[in-house]
Amino acid sequence: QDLDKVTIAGWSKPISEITNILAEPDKGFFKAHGIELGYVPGTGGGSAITNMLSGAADVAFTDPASLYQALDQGEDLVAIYNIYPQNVFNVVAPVGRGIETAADLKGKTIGVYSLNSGTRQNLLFLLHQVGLTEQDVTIQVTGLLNFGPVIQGQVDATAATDTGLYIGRLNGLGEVNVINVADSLNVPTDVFVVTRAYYEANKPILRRFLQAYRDSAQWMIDNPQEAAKIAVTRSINGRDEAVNLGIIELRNLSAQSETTRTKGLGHFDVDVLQDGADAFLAQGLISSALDMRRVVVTDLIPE
Amino acid sequence: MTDRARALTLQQVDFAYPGEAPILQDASLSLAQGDFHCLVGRSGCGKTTLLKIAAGLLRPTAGCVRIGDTILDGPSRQIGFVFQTPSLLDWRSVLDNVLLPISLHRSVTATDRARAMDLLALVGIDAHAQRYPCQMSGGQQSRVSLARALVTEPPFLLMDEPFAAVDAITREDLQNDLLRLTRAQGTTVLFVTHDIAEAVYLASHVSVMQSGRITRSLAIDVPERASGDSRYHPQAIRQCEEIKAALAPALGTVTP
Amino acid sequence: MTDRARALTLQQVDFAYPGEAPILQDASLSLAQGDFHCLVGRSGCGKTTLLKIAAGLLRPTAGCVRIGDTILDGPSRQIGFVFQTPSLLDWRSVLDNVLLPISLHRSVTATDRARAMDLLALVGIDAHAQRYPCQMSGGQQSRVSLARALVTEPPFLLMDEPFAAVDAITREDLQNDLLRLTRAQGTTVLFVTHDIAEAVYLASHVSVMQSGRITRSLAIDVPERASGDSRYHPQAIRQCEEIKAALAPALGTVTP
Amino acid sequence: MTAARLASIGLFLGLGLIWEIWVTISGVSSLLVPAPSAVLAVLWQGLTDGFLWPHIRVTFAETLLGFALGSIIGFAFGVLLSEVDVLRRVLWPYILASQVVPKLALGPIFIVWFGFGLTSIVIITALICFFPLLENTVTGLRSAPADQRDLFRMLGASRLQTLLRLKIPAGLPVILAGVRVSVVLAIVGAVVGEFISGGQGLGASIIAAQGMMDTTLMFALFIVITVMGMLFYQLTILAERWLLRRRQTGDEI
Amino acid sequence: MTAARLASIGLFLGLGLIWEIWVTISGVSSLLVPAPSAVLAVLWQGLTDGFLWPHIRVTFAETLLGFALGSIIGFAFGVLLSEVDVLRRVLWPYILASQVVPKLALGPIFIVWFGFGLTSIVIITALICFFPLLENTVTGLRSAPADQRDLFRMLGASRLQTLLRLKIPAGLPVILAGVRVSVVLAIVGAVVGEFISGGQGLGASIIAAQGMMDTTLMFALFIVITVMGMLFYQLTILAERWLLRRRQTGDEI
Ligand SMILES: Nc1ncnc2c1ncn2[C@@H]1O[C@H](COP(=O)(O)OP(=O)(O)OP(=O)(O)O)[C@@H](O)[C@H]1O
Ligand SMILES: Nc1ncnc2c1ncn2[C@@H]1O[C@H](COP(=O)(O)OP(=O)(O)OP(=O)(O)O)[C@@H](O)[C@H]1O
Ligand SMILES: Cc1ncc(C[n+]2csc(CCO)c2C)c(N)n1
Ligand SMILES: [Mg+2]
Ligand SMILES: [Mg+2]
Repeated sequence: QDLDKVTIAGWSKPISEITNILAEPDKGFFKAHGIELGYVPGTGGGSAITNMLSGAADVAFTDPASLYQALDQGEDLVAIYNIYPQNVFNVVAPVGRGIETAADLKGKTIGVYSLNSGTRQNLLFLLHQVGLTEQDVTIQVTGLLNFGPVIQGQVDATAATDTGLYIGRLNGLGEVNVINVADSLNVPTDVFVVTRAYYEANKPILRRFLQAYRDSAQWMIDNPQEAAKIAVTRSINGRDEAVNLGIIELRNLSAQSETTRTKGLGHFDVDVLQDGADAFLAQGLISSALDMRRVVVTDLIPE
Repeated sequence: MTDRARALTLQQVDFAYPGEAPILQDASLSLAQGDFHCLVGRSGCGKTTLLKIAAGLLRPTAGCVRIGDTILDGPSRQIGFVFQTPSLLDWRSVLDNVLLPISLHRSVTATDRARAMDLLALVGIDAHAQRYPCQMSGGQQSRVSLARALVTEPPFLLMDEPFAAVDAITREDLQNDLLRLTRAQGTTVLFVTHDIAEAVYLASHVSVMQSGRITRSLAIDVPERASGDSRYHPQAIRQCEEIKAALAPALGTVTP
Repeated sequence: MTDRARALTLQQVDFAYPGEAPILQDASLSLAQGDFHCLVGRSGCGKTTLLKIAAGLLRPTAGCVRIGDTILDGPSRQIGFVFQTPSLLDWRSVLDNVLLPISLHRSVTATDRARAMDLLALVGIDAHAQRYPCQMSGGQQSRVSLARALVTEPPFLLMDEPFAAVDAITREDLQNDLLRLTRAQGTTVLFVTHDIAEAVYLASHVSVMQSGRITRSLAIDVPERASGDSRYHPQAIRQCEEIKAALAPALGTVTP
Repeated sequence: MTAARLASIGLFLGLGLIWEIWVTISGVSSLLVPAPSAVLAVLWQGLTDGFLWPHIRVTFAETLLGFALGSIIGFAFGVLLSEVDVLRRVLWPYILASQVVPKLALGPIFIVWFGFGLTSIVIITALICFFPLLENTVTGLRSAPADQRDLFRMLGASRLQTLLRLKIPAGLPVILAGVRVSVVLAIVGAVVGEFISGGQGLGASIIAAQGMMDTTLMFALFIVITVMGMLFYQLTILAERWLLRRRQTGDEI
Repeated sequence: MTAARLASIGLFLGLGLIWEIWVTISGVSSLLVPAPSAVLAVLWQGLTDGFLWPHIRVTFAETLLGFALGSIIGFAFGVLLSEVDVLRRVLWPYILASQVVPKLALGPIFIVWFGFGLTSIVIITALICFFPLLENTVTGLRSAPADQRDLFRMLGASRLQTLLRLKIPAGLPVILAGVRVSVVLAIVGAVVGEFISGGQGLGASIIAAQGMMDTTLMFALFIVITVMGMLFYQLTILAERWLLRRRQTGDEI
């Protein structure tokens, strides 16, 4: 039987948190649905979309912020699957710096990975929810080792992710306050995005693809131990099985929400995505209003 | 090649570097085929410049150079040149340096190699053929460059003080060898030297240069040329004196 | 400085480049203060090597060099050296090249400058003092390097064919100037030349080198030295012949 | 000269035109490749409304300071390592390490050591640009001919004098080739430094534009950086011409 | 020689020891600076359990291919631009642009043109490493002395022959200095290329390790990259020694 090739443009290198994808040679979830899976690494959600647009991949594994930007630039894209409906971003400040809520961030210096990173975009969501803008804080690029400057006091707080915080804690990050973006505006972390043209032309394949992806996600939820073991060989950063397990469990949590528990893995809350777009518009990060109801298509998500 | 084609003529050549005082003025020379023409003149008078113009390396600001009937407008392979400095390639052995003029135009044969070795033997450094220039003494280097100019047997030879760095005995040998070779091949030679006796011994004509002009030209008529003794022939000594006298009233800047 | 201190002695000097045949063997020379010692020998016999050893530029493999009573173990500022090639710095004007030996040790004064200009006048290129070496003829360059060696008035002078590239007349002038200066300053000179007449005219002693050995040493005793005519003195001509004869039976590799 | 300049401008316009036409007919996404007309429009706007100038200023200053520091280090180490052979043998692994270890990954450590902002970026720039000058200095200092070295020994020149009066002047053309490479790498260094820790400057703006998926602005910034590179390069060429004005060049042939 | 090597190793051990002690007593977070002992342990493990080898192989191949391509381009363009003056005047802005435009930001365009994987990375590597060789080739080809150029003119040498038999050999020391810089930049290029589009290799692993805040592994990778750099550099030194075996060097003095 001939396999249909579907290539995912990832936002990252093949890291342990996407073990469900990387485990394909071992588990064959996609092959079982007649799909030959490809993966091209990226350097962020934006690169996932450009890699897809360039033809190097078919499906982008990307974040809503990048989706908004691409839509704003006039690309005709659709979101077909909600990979991580839970927002995993947060802001971390050592206890005693007087930062406990988002509003406390006013006037503070906050570290982000880089100017095009998820930490920055999601920090902006957070600030927007409490009526602050980029001008009310000082955003400082710190690189991926962002806890160093927090510990050293070079920044007051740092934007991070759940996995980043987890690893930080393993490495002796002291007592910290954590402000979760999810608590104020739970914009999904990542979604599958395709061009509308590809969507129209390849519905059957995409349907099988999403079926397979959901199987893999479900497997990782059900068998985190096994996934952690596979990550040791299949991922580029998974040398430590115990750490893999911690990360995989965090991703499993973020893959599930109220909505997915009722409707099934991959389903959207369109309203939250719309709120996120509106927040971006309000902050001038995009120039035109977006109608996410037109962008989110749910007909391919398996029941 | 006809005799006519092997004549070398400089017609009223002027030369100046841009923005500088003229170095050559109205310099004319005429060499028939087989002539051995010596050029003498005080240091800095323009001999090297004249030779480079005759070779096509420099372009005269006025006048022209002819090879036979054609005007020279660039370096010609018919002309062999021995530079005032040896100009050897450091990264090639002595033998390869001598073979360079051949190897630039065709692949080197065993005959060429043998010929180059013969020339090296002639100039007395065949034992050093596999050495590199930086391992040679000053005089040895200049002899290599001499062999290099001879290896293609060019119909014209321009030589800029080729024997200045060699000892008296080697020099006499080389003079005799050069005369023998150029006569056998009918080579037309323009030869710069500071040694007046050498000029008289070698040349059929000697021209005297002074401050960029050719002020005197003598035909040399010393009898029984081929014998080494002709150097001490009274006529030779007389002509030496004559040339020396012609050189003396230079617009010298040397204060004694 | 005492007379004794200005003596230069080479004692049974051997030299060979690593892994090569010896270049100098058992070469001894002894120059008293004020001696003008000429070294003649066929091209490649080891004259430059000997001079470099005497200067401390090369270290003998056996034997030693003494300045006065002290063994020389490196180049000494007491020694002025005229290299066989002019070795001028392209990026400095002629005048600055001449002043180099001074400017390396103290700041140049107006007096130094005047002295350098005098020397340039002496060698006949004061008009070109502001030019750069690449704008000079071969003979002019070698005269600049001569002026450079003289500018510090060193008690010792080692000169490697300094006049090889200049014409007969300039050469005679320079010979006379050099004699005058070195006598006035009591300079001890070791002078390499291929011109036997030059050696006899200039020297108090002439040594003949053959294949790395000093095979003959003559005291020169031509009367009425200071006059230019002494060149043609019968005694001078006789001594020339003698030296030539001493050179001739060299283990020559030159095939006539 | 004018012909070459004309050709250069013609080529630029020609390439731009071809590109514009290709973008128009192929309908390639502006996220991937923007239209030159759009790029120029953004560039013009950025220059006239003053948005670009502060960034240009910042990057310019970083490049200049980083190059100054880097060229001092490169030249000084080049001299040191070629004069003191033991130092070369001992230090070269560290020098190589400083080159091959990715600055992007070292960024956080720089920040810990030197803090945010100018200092870090200048040091990164220096670190990126010093190496070509070092290597060319080492090679250049070897280029004085043997007879001139003998001359300096005879004249009793000290090591320092031989260096200053002979080896450096003789090696100048080679050293200046290293400077040409270094000055270009200095711009690369400043931009990379801004990737790591800058909040301002052309490099930071590029990353920000990337985050906004504003490829058009990104290309406009590329043009600005290239023009800045041309400016710096041209300055070194002028300096070189002045320094080597007395040398013979191979240009006649 | 052995003394220098000993000193080098001694310095390495000494620095390591000081660092180890500092880490221990200052109690600095391993998030920032790992202990050398831990780094060596990870390195040893990575080498023995085979985890590092595939990455080393990938980066090695990319470096080698990228350097091969880059040095061909650098040398060829160096020759071309110094022989054809008009080309230099017309092309230099583009060459400068190729250097100063950050490769990191150009990622997507490379992917559009060259697809994913080896090709893209090799081309990025070539693009990063060709420039020093180009500049040094241009300078090196000028270094043949005027009298030798006159000689070749007299001998009726064609332009190509003058190039091959005179200018290139005469400029070889300078050209090889460019090669030394280029080979080091080739490693930088391969690592940067992997940052952009690699799923494997030492550069990709560094990014991954950084994402895991695994500074210990990151430093172990730095050591691997440095050793690889030393290997490549040492090979060029050996090649250089062989190519220049007949030249006088300034080493006697
Ligand atoms: N670096 C070297 N390595 C090996 N042999 C050398 C080296 N330099 C010179 N020689 C050899 O040593 C011998 C003596 O050389 P030297 O330069 O002393 O001769 P010279 O008497 O000055 O000759 P000339 O009159 O031609 O200048 C020559 O045969 C030469 O080939
Ligand atoms: N590149 C140059 N620029 C300006 N003047 C020059 C240049 N080259 C040579 N000259 C001058 O031209 C004149 C003639 O030089 P040329 O080399 O022809 O002399 P020459 O007769 O060969 O002298 P020598 O016997 O010393 O070799 C000299 O006065 C010299 O200073
Ligand atoms: C789990 C997870 N973690 C991080 C990112 C990265 N990311 C999130 S938003 C953003 C901004 C893109 O412009 C980037 C780079 C992701 N996609 N998914
Ligand atoms: Mg001349
Ligand atoms: Mg000699």
